[in-house]
Amino acid sequence: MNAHSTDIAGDPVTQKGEALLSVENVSLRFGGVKAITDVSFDIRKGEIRAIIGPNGAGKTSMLNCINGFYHPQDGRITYKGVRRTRVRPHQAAAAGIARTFQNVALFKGMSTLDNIMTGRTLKMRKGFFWQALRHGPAMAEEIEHRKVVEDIIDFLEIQHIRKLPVGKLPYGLQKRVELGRALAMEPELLLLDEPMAGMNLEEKEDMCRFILDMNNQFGTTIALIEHDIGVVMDLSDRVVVLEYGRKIADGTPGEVKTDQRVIDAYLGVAH
Amino acid sequence: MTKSSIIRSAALGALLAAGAVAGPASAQDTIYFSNNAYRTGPFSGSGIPIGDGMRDYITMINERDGGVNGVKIIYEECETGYDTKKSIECYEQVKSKTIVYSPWSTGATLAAIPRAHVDKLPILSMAYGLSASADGTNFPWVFIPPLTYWDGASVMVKHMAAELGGLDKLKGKKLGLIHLDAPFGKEPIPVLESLAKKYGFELKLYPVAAADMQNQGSLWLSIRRDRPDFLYNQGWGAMNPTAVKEAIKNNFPIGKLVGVWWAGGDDDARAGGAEAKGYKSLNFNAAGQNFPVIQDILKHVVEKGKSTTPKEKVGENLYNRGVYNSMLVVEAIRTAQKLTGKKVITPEDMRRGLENLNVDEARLKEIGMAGFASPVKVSCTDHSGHHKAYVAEWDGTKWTQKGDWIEPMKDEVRPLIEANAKDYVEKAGNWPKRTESCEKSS
Amino acid sequence: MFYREAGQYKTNYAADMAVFPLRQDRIGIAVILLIAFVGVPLAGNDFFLSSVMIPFLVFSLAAIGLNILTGYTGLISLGTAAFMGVGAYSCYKLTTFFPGVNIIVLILLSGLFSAAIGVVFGLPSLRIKGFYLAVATLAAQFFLQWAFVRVPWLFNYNASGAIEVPQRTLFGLPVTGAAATPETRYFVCLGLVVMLTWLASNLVHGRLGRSWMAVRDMDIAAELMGIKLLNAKLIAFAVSSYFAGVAGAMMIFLWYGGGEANDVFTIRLSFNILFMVILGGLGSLIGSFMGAAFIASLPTIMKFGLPALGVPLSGATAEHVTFMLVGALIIIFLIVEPHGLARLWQIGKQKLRTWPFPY
Amino acid sequence: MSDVAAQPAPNLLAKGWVKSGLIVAALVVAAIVGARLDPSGTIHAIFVDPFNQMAQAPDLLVQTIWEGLVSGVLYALIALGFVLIFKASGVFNFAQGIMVVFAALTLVGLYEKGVPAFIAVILTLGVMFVLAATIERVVLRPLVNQPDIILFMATFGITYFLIGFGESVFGGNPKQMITEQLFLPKGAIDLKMLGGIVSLQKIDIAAAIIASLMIAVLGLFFQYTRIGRALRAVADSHKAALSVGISLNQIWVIVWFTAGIVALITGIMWGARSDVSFALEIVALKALPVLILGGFTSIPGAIVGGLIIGIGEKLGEFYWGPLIGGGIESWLAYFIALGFLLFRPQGLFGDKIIERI
Repeated sequence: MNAHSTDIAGDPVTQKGEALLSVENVSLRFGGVKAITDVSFDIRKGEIRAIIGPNGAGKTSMLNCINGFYHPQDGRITYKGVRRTRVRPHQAAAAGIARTFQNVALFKGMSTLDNIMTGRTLKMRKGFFWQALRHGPAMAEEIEHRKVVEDIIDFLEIQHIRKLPVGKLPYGLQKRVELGRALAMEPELLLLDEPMAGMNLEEKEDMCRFILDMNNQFGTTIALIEHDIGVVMDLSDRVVVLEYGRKIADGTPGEVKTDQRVIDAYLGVAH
Repeated sequence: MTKSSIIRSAALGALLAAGAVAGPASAQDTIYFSNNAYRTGPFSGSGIPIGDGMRDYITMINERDGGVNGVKIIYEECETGYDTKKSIECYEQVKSKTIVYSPWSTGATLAAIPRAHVDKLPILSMAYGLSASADGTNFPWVFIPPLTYWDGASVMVKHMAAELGGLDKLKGKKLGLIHLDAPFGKEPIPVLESLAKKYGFELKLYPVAAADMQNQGSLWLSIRRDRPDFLYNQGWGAMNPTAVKEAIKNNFPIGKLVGVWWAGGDDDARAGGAEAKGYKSLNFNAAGQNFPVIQDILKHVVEKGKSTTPKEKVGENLYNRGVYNSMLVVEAIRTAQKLTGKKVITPEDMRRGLENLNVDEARLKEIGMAGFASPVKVSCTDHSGHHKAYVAEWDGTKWTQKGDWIEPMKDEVRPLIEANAKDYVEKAGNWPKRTESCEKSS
Repeated sequence: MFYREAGQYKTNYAADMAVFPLRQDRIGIAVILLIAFVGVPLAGNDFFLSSVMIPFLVFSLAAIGLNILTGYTGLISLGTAAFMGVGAYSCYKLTTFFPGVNIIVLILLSGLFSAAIGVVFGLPSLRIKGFYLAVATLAAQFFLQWAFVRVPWLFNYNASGAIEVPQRTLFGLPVTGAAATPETRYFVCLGLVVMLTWLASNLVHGRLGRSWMAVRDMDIAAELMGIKLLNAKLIAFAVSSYFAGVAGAMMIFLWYGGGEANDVFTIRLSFNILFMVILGGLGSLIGSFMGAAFIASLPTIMKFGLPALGVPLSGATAEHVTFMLVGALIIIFLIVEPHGLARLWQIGKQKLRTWPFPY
Repeated sequence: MSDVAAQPAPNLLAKGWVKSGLIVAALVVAAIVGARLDPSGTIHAIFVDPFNQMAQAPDLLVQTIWEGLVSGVLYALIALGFVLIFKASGVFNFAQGIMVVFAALTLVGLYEKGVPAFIAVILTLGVMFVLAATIERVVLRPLVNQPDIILFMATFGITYFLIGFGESVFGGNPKQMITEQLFLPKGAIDLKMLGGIVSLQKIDIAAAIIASLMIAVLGLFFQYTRIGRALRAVADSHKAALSVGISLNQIWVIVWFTAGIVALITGIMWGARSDVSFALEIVALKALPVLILGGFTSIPGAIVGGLIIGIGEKLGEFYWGPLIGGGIESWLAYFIALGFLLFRPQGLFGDKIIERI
């Protein structure tokens, strides 16, 4: 892991490819409360991009804008060259944006397998009629996607909980299942909201490994919110720092670490 | 299907099979009669006095006379709560045992009519049920004496004419029909519509949804606006007392509000308090205790503690109606016994008994019912008889007869009945043709 | 001991994805079907078939319908009875227009009308949630009930104002109308229920079922999986109403033999079916059967079974006791096992699986 | 992370109003045009004629509104019972309707057994308290922390139980409410106004006054007493209430008992208007559209919702009902509520539906 991070730290960031998603001058308000003010940054293809900042900085709101839960009042979001500021969440999903949540948003009444299978929803085509019969084409399709899901289960090492309802799993495993569900969508852009919150060191290491492998093996672009600065510095190619809904820094981990405003924000120096 | 449900069902099946075996032992000299009672549910206010009247009359016959010609009647109730689902259950349960099915709700009657023609079980729906079933040719197994709702509506029009001073005075008048917004409530509409056309009065409809039976405010505002000269109330249950109260509240002349016979409960009128004096209702049985038959019931049943009715409630209108219904059953049994010469009769015999029922003045006097009811005669083709009804008036404490017995407009009603019976039979497809022959005497 | 999965290896995904992956379960189902198709008609008398089994089957189907909506998709509906009514009246109109067409086909078709109406009343579900939606479905209940009485065309202008079920035959055997024997009606009901249950089971185990459950458990995340919420909800409304509609048509044509909305398709019935679903187990098809057996059969057992056993209960008292008992049992069951009879059943199976060595 | 919940921004709300305003304006224009084109047609009958009627007989209009007002007050009373319980325990109490019947039946039943009227009232209150305590002990306590739907179902169980229990104790036949014995007024006040007579029933006036008094008392109770503050604390957060040392169980008993008192008063008022029977239970369903209109947690919402539903359905039935044969009152209330819901999914006064992600 460390080897990897030192490896990319040496690379010039621009080599990671063109911008997959760009956020320009986005502002979001709830009534009188400003959640995000005039934030711009971009996410390049194939990179791991971290969004950090103190509590209430607007990080989750930013992700919510990207996958269409919130619609910013001002500014624009461009994804794959198409302007899609007012996209609906399911359209974002269809465009290849997947997401995990800070407080696990799994389907608690369903098994691990079914949870991950929902990730395949968009890839499944067989209509109502065949589903009602559950034989022939519909079954063939189910099996085909089941195979993909089994690969993901193997990748995340959760074979043993395959058929258990996720509501009763320990938190760490739930986070892993949620990652699996996002992965099942074969996303181009994966938004991870504090994937390691509440985990112990061992679980965090596992999760880091999965994130890096995902990025390496499948070439998934990843945007991630994380509080553990150490993890962020190790994992990410570039970091954007928000505070009170404004961007205060943007750059490689090394650059950001030394930025005075970031240090102030984290140490709580009065402005 | 699930395992547990099967086990449950199997257990139940065993239970019920046991019940069929262990049921009331029908000795040689008994006749079994099951009545659908509704002593529970939102309509129990009417169901309780009716059920008590029916039970007490039969008990009285058993106690006083030792049964009908020495054959005791085993009277049992099947509780329906005025619910059609439970009524159908009751039908299935009693169909092989009872000599006559007494459905006690329109829904239950409608569901039973086709079944009864297959199972060959007579239905006695006394002045309720399917009006068209008065056509004995098409409905040999259904009996609807002494009159139908359609007769009732025509009696209402005649009553209106009598109040105004002649049928010709009806022209330009307004009759309002307050009715339960359900088939039962809508029954009088076709007859009233055709009579309205014929006599030149206007018919206004005021439907009351079942859910709004106790919430009639806006309806009575419409009545205030339209100012009908008379109101006919085809209501049931909690709708009736509410209507009486609303009429008083809205200053509608209470004497112009006439209910169908089911709107003639003592509790319905009592709800209006002193101001309900003058409220009217059609009726075909007398209220009160001043009849030998009621005195006998008091003597042989109530005073011996064999009734669930308190003494002062005996003789209330709906109680007496129950008595009347049981009288029809007993007289039909008697007729059947006479026709067949058997003591213990079968449902098939009972059908003949009902079809040849003829309770004339003399017979009424014999059974202590002189002045209690008008004579009833049923024939092979006419399963109702379209008998007279009278207008009862609430005097503040009890129902009294006001004016004479009124003959329904049979010539108006009968063609409608035959047309509708034909329609019913045609739509049913493969309706069994009447094979039961008519008695020579009738 | 007997109920073990040990030694049963699944060699392909199809076997693993079967609805009943255990051999014992498959045998169990086969036995149940055998009892249902052979045992019950042989052993039961007319009363048992027509007053216990047929109502049980009809309610089970309606409960499955509501379970798809409430149990699987998480949308509470208090209008099931009205949708059943749509099915019944559609079937009546269809058989009037096409008297020659097989009545079973018409019963199945009539569900489509119910589905269409269900979709219309399901439209507010995108904006309205939870109990608010439950109350909104009451609009469907009361409006449709009103319409059934007010549109005489629906009941063919019958003077009785009710559906009068005509006789229809299948291979010369009367299926509907009074001449149809309880056995025939039972077999038709059973056939329809088994087939539709199979379809429902397929749906809830496939992509659609997963979408419904996803909407139920976390609608925001479901949308992120690319599930269109309105579509998923409306399809749930459609499928649910379809089942309810077929159940309604069966109720009138194969059980009641006639009837009208104010009498049959009342709010009471809607509530009863909701009881069945919740008591049986939300999100469980087997639970729907259990709930239906419980709610529909218990009063009948109380009323006719107890006197047969010699427990003296007058009709009215039995009715009161039944009400109190059903009320108390609902509460007791909710306290003991809020996930319904189906969960109890599963716990029982789990115990059986490890019996006699639970550790 | 942002804790700020998603809620419609003010401009969206404004857009909603603009949209509905435009729809109304378009309808009005269409109506006027349509009515001009065809003075005896449907459009005329829907959009012009009812208003003509209102103008021609303003006394009837006033009377209609009064009737609506009174039934609205009564709906609101039933809804109030729901709201009290929902606020404090999060239970959607389906049994409120049957509690109304049960309370009234107990009162009348006791009176029939020879208990003087006012002692009967006190005894009935005692019965309602026992009922509340029993429900808390037997139903709520074992079901604490279960999902809403389970508690909702449990109240169905209570409903069934109370139906059976009430009928077996008091019998199912309808009973007369003991209005005079409780010194409730009878008769009517006829006001000559607007070229006609508007008749106000004294019992209705009494109902309105008593309902207002009760709401005022409840308001004061919530505002100024220790228990009232505790109740509000529970409504805000169970945990918060626990942390300041309030026994949740006591609160529940008190809330259910309060709902029982409301039920008794409602039962007396409805009973005086028609009679006391189990059919009243069906009327209680009308409280549901009132609830969705007013919001499940708002007492003012229950009042305003009740009045809107009451007046709306009476006006609708009286002026527009005849166009489609009348009797639309049975469903109109639900459609009025549904119409409002489409613009405000959380009800008029309900807490905002907050979606946190």
